[in-house]
Amino acid sequence: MEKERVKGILEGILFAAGDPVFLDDLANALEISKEEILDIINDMKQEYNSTNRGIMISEVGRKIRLTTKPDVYPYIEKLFKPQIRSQLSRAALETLAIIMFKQPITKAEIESIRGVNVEKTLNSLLEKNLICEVGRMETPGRPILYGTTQYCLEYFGLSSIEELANLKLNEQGD
Amino acid sequence: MEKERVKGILEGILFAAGDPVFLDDLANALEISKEEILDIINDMKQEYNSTNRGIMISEVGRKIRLTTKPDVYPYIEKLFKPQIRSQLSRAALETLAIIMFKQPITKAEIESIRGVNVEKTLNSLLEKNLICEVGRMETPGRPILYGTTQYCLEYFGLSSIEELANLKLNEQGD
Amino acid sequence: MALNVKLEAFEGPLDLLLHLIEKNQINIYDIPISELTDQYLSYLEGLEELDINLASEFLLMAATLLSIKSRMLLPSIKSNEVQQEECAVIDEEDPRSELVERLIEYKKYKKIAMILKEKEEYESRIFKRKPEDLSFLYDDLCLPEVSFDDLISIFTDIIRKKDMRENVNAKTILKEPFPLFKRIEQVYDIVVNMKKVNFKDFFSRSATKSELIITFLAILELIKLNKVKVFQDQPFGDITIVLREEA
Repeated sequence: MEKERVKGILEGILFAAGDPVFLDDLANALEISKEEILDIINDMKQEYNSTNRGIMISEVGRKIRLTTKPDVYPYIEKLFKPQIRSQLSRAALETLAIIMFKQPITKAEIESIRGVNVEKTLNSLLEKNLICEVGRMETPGRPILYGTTQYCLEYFGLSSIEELANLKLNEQGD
Repeated sequence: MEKERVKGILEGILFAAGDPVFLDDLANALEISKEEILDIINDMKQEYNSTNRGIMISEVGRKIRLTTKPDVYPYIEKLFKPQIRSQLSRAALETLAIIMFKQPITKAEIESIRGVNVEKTLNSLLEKNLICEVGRMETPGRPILYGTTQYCLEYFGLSSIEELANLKLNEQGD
Repeated sequence: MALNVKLEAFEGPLDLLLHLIEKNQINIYDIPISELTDQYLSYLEGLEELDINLASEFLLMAATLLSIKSRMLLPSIKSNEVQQEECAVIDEEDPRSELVERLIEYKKYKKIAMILKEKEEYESRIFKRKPEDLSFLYDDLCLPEVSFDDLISIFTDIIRKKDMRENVNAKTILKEPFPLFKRIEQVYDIVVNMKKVNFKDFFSRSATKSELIITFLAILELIKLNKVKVFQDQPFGDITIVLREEA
């Protein structure tokens, strides 16, 4: 396939995915080698550097992703300020609540419940030591499973995860 | 602000937003006129046309959005197996077409054009948020008047109903 | 005439009439009403069974056609010279004119509906991006103000919101929310942790229908795999799930 066309397809795939995509998966979908893809991604990095672009491509581990360029954030902030303010206090809490009652849970599952990309929120909760990685799911891609930390449980007055499991079932029943 | 920079910021904002963003909000955030933005968006449309791009920009109603290009679909399908949304029935499409061009319109008027009862179809369109009640007619019985929603334009990817009218006229031309 | 098409294939009597007009290559402005009426009626007769709800609209049109036909048969008051032109021109006197107007208008919307269908198909092949959670721009999560009860109510809220959102079309790609094998693991873990679980506790009211189904399948699968067993103390009593000790 023509190189320029590969760039277009890569951009489309990464855009639709939202999350980082494994290099291997991209290679499979496009039926070209990983080396070729990496080569093309290097080209794309240059192109995204241009002033008229607001997004960029980068590698995280063995995954490739598209993200907003940091210098656009002031405008995003300005545009979404009212919405962010109102969703703000809840956004992080919603994610935390989902993890608490559905743990162990993957990022994809949280996102399917909340309908938004929660990558940055997860990082912030990890930083605050409210959640932690509790394992990996044994599926392709081995996604990380998140759970609440002992600190978080104690904070909310729970002695252990069993107590939560108990509570969870009672709460969810009628 | 330099035009190329505006393009970059627009791309970044629309990328982060995911959903279509009101033209007015973009104009406010960038502190330039709506006309200038529309002008720049037209430029961007040309640029996204290039083979090495997999996304495109379009107007839906009074909103602007970024989406993948349709020709990337086979690859996205291969990689993510996206759920195909259910399509509208012919009855729903015909009813919508009438409401689009004759709004605000009552159920009785729609029925006299289609020659069939449209109660169920209207309910399903209301549920899908494609139409809404826009008022009542000041006649005996005060029948409900229906109109299409902004979401309806987004659903069909239409910039406006006029766009559709033009399309139709062109078709009739040949 | 082969009548192998079902009534349901048509969106209504006007649609059926347009079909007959197109099939017979009739000039819509000069409909041979008697011929069309015969075809329309024989079409309705050819149907083995009539769904009364659906058919009433078709029967109403049959009555209209017959009425037009009878009016066409009435001797014209006009002189012979004008009568010849009359066939090609629709004026107020023509009993067919109202029907023709309706057909033309309906045809217009039928055409727009087809364009909408194309647009819909096009849209189904393009994707939006999942919106970014932008709350990190104002990172001030303040725990001291939050209680455990708050978390519970937040959780039930979002699950409810999610159900509402799922009713609306979204073209964002969201990953399969609840793979069966994952739910099997979860259910198993819960049973392992709690030793004994009430069956109905697995089915929260707030869960989506697909989640409920997946959970049910997961329990069945675990029973089949001999990982858990279920028992019921009395008929219609609560069903309890317990861990089957490994041999």
